[in-house]
Amino acid sequence: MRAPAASDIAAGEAILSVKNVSLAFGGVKAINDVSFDIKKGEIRAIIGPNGAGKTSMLNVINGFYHPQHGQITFKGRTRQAMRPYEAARGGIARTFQNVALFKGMSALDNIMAGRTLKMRRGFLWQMLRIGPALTEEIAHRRRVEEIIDFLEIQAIRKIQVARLPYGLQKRVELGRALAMEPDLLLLDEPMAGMNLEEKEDMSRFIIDVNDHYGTTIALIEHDMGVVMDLSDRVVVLDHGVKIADGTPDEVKSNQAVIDAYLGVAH
Amino acid sequence: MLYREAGQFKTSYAADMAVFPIRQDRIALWLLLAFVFIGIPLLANFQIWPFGSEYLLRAILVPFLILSLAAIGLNILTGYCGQLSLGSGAFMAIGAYCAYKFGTGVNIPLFGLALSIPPLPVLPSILLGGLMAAIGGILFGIPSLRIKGLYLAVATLAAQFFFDWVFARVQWFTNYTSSGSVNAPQLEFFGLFVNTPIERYMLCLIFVVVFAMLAKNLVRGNLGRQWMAIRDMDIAAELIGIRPLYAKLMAFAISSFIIGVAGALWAFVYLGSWEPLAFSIDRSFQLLFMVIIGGLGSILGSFLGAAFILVLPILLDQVPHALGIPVSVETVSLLVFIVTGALICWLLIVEPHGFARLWATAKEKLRLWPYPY
Amino acid sequence: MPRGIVGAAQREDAVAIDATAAADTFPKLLVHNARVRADRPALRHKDLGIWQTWTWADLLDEVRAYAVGLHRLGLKRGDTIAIVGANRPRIYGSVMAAQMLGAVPVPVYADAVADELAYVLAHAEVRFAAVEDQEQVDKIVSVAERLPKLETMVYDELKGLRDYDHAKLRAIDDVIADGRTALANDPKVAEWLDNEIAAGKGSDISIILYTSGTTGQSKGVVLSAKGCIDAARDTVAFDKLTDQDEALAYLPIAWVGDHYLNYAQQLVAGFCTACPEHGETAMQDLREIGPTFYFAPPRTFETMLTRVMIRMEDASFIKRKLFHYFIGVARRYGEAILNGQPVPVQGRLLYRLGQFLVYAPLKNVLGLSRVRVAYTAGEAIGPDLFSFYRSLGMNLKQLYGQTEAFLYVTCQPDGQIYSDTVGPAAPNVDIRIADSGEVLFKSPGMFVGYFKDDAKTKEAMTSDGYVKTGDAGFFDQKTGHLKIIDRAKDVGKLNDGTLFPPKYIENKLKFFPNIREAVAYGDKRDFVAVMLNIDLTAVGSWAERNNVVYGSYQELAGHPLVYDMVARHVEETNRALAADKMTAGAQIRRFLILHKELDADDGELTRTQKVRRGFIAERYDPLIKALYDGSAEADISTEVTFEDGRKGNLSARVKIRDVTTVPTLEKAA
Amino acid sequence: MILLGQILEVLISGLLSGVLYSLVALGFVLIYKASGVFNFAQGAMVLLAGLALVRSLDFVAAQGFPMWTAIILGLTFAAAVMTLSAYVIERFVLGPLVNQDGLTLFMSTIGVTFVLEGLAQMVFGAEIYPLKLFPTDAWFLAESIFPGGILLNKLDVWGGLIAGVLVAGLAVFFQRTKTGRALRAVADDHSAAQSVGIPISWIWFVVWLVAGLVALVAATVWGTKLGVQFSITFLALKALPVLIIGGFTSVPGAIIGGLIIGAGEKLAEVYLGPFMGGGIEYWFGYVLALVVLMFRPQGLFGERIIERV
Repeated sequence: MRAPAASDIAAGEAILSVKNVSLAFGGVKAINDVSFDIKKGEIRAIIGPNGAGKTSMLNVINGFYHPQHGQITFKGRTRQAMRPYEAARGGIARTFQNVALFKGMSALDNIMAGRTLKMRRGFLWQMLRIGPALTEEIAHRRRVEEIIDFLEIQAIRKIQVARLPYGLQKRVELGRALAMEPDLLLLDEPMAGMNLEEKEDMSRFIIDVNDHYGTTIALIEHDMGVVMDLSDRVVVLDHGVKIADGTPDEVKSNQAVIDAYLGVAH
Repeated sequence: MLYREAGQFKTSYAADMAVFPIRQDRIALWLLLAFVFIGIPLLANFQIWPFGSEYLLRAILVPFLILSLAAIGLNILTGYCGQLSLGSGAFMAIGAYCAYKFGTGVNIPLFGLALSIPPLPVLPSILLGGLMAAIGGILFGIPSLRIKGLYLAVATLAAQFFFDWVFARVQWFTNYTSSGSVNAPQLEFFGLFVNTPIERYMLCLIFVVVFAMLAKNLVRGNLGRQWMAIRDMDIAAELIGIRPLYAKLMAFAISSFIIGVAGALWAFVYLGSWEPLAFSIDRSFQLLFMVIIGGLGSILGSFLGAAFILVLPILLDQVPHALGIPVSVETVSLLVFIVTGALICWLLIVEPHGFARLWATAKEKLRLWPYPY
Repeated sequence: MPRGIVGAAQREDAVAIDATAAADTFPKLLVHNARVRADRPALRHKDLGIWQTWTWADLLDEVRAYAVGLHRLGLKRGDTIAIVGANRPRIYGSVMAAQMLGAVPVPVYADAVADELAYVLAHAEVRFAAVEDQEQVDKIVSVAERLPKLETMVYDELKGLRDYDHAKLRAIDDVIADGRTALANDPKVAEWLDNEIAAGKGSDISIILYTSGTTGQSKGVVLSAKGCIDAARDTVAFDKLTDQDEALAYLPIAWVGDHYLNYAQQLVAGFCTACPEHGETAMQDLREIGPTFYFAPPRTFETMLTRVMIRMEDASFIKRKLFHYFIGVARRYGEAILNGQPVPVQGRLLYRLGQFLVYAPLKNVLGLSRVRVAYTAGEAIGPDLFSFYRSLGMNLKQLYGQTEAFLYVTCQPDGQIYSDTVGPAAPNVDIRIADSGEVLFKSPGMFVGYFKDDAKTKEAMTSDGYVKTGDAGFFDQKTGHLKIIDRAKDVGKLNDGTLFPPKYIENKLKFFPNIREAVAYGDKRDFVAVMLNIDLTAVGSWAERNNVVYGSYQELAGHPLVYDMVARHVEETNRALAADKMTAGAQIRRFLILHKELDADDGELTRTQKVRRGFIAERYDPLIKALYDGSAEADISTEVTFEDGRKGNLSARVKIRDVTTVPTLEKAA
Repeated sequence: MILLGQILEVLISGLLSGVLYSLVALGFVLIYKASGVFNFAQGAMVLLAGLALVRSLDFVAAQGFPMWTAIILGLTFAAAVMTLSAYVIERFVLGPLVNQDGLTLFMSTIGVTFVLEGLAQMVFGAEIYPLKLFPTDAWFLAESIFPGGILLNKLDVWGGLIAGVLVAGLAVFFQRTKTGRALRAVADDHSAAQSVGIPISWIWFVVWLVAGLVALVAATVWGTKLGVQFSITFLALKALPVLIIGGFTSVPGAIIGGLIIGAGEKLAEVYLGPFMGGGIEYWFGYVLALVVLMFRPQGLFGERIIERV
């Protein structure tokens, strides 16, 4: 069992809170008046049947979708929407349901790209690649190597990611997100399409990330076993509406959740 | 087969991130540099085959170097940043005409006040020409923030047609010469005059080597990764904190700068005197073919592509000649069309990443020899 | 770091006397190396993407701080400390730091299961353990109740351990930092440490290596410092190893081979040991480092060769032809060229061409380009395999040894390499063959005894102080080199008293590609007879070429032409056996080819593919009877397990062949 | 009144020449809609069709056949040439490139452009060949309202009529024929179309064939206007802004885009040109297109691009 008790976390400070958010595409309501928060240091799961609005929720949080109503408070700043790179700048990192790596680049360069916000030298320095520019490049390479070490992907660091198997691509993508040193890490189905062993590895990495770097994590996952093992608290969406919110145990015994899931074969 | 990499291990990141991490490659590079910087001038000086006449230097090597430079510029935009451009000819033209203006003195009447800059030396003129091209690049790159892919390609054509017109119709740029054709100023660099083909060759070589090096540094640095990120997956790029505005406009600016400098060199060093037609849409396509055939996203590819596109017509002209088959000039030009087009299709089918990838594959084979993979 | 170097310089005088070439403990050698080759690399580790390098001065500095830190945690002279982990600088550093304090390191196989680990740690009575990572910590924690003496664990890798109870857990980094602070704050600490180093004696226990227990519990082989160093000195001189050499540490640290090569010889010669980045990257790392000194068991060489052959199968037709042609050239001329024997000019030219096209590139991709000396040991190596590597121009040699000898008993000198002998006695080693055929030796590096087991120690020694190897062997008459034939307890006697070494005979047969398995009988019998399995792939392709039609293994195995071919192999084996008087009497008289392949599913092989001679004897009793009663064929019916798990009966009539033996030498003897 | 008449005259002639642009643009749209290929070779196809037509027509006429026979034979021959080129392009270029991204396909059509241009001129000659299929004389309209009337070129009117017929024909083809419906299915979803059992290569061939025939129609009009010559390929470049404004996927968009560009260009040239040194119709269409793009990145009638994560 994970070390900090869920009750401690519930009492903790919220890093992000979503208030009365609604999002619609044309006439279709993807999210309808949803509110919840994510506390500092926790692993928060967002679950729900297909089409529940989970991915849309992540897209709202990191600024890719702009909700029509509601507010998002992140690290004390409240706004209705922001640009994705502002979210990144603010400390939100993200992985995608279908791996969104830079296919033409090596695993190493993909993760290096995640450092882009931390790099300061202008293009003239980069062009000369001497002195401070080289020092900076090396310093960040080192940080990236620590992540590579952490995720145990040493053997593939210089391989173009398009040539990697799916499971490793997911790991590289996690690496790229970690390279941003985020305060909040959004994982969209980190274990989709993985076999059991890969899932176990990924679970371990997620726990280690939370543990080692103290990163707050919000994740979407279909595998209920994984969700129950990993997360401190779970919020359940169904058809864009929040139907439950609480510890894994509370959620598991919630009648609305059971009903929502009964409709979908899992 | 030729590589002996066992024992070449890296103890520092600087060594690990080197452009040529393998010793054998470094040796080959130094040999090549020695040949192009010392060997060729010597051979040319003593008129040793194939440098018996000036033809090779003047008509092949100089244009090859300049177009390679332009191809590097275009490759940054199209190959690295993924923004297809059909307007490179225009940016070459901006470079050429602005360098010409700076070289002959700029006089802008502004509400009665005349802004006037005295004629500048050649080097600053060329660089300022590049700078003007960069500004043009930024202006015509702004649509790239809203539009993508093929729509953008069409938008860059707007630059091509607009500047074609500008330099043909706005006589201010041509210093009101009656013919519309202009002559390059005397090429003088820090008191040295560049006249002979050898000197022109050396001048271009220095430009190309310096710019290639700077470009290589750029594309393997943070900005280069930003470009490639945008090229490969722009949404994800934005979500890791890359500002598309900055990255794309930088790509347009730097690409156009290099192309502009190449344009100025093309006009000053290769042509000497020129008309707007020298930078028509045909030039844009020629450059685009160079980067496609050479390899998108590869500095080396820019050279390979430029060499190929330049050498192909010569080959098509010479080979039937050598075989005793009479071919008219017109037929050769049509043959060039057909062969170039067919080659592009063939390469896109067989190796969409161009000669650079073929080269890399061959190198990989040599490194792994006798293993097949 | 500068602080440490200055400190080291000041301390130089104090230990200078001991830090000569006459250093008799490893810490003194370390000090010596840090003095004479301070800036030469001592350790490399591919970590965070590049080869992080420690010079000897860095290493000494770090080990000193580490030792002080360990001492402050309570480790003291005479304590034992378990070392569990992969080949990493901190793991080797733990060994050095412990020895610096006079404590005794006990390396344990990193892949040992918790139970084995518990046995060794409990038996060695360790108070401390230096481990690599969470995995090892978890293992030890899981058996903690069996280790009441264990006080503190230090670990290299923090990952996953953050939330653990750190009452008994320390990061090696912290230990070193603590030691460094102590050294900086109090000059007396450095002085004390110098005294500790100086206090080490050659007769001290340097290390306890637990032998992997194939039979019963593992035994702790106690080795003295002077013994280890003397043995290493002899072999360093023998192979002319210098501080310019590089080795890759990839063998388990608890194995004597690793401790010998990547610790003892490294410290004596002052060469650089490189640690791979990760288990998965070992092959790549081998390629990057390109060691000059390489040691691997035959299994590794075999895997490597198989991988080469499989990869080459995927090569284009021309490349494949080219490859096989030049490998053929190498087989013809390569070894002769390496051994400096006369070779025709066109052979030399072809070989030179092959060198350019195949051998050198192949060694390059394998990471063996720079190998100056390579050893193989542990078990018999097939002559084809052995000569394959040698024919490429790689100086691969065999050695014979064991943990009790601190590895070397014999080793092959350059220029006297034979695949069927293990070489003459190593320098300063004295070998004697007991009447029973058992090889006995006395060597500088020989062990002090088994830890806490005098009875076993006595058992392993002769009264005049020789160590019993447990292996039977003899000296080859022609070369004077030792030949190991079998485990002594497996060697039997024919009824006429002739020595019968079954594994030796079986191995000889199995070196023929057509023969997959062999089971030899002869103990307490009149003559030697064998049952064979043919190799379906090899013989199958032979059959195809020779238009031999067959429908099944059974059919092919019974084919007269196959029998003829195998008979030729057996006769050749007989000639090889006859070449030596020790084995001349054990020539094969009769053989049969089994109608089915020996199978682990039927209990005929162990899971590691070793034949279970006794079980087979029972199962095929009618055949064995027939082998010895002179009949030309015999019927047999056995129960077999099919691949899908069904069982069935397989009956066959198996033919038996007589083979001619070579009488000449027997007469001569 | 004179001014208004002038404006009307400029506007109408602009609109009509815009229709001619639309003829070329239609070919682009057809191929893009059905195969996602941005066919840069459309201009070259017009050249090829024109050359095939004019050369065969001249040849037949020279043999003494009556004009109408020559026209029919010439059109048949040109159609056959377009069929062959559609087959070759599908079989050897786009077939192997199926499933590649749009940019690669686009670049491959640039290659096709070069091959077609080279081959067409090598086989049929590289001169200027006059074509007289339609009347080209002037026509004065509404003389009663405006002094001097509104001058129109009959050819432009013909062009407008033909374009109208063509669009109607295409509409029927897409709505009523099985192949036409299949084409629309492919445009929506490649794999879906395959699963219904329509071979994608057949579809692509038909699309290229239709585009080729559209090119032939465009060639008859443009050839009559300019003579069949190499510069006819620049029509492709003229058609690009039309596409941008209309959207890559919309047939009505191609028509309306053409009208806008045609009218805008003419008006700009006549009323803005003199202040800017003239010749601005050379680039005006592009700048117009650019402005449209800044507000509607998918063109006026293009399908909205929705980005997904």
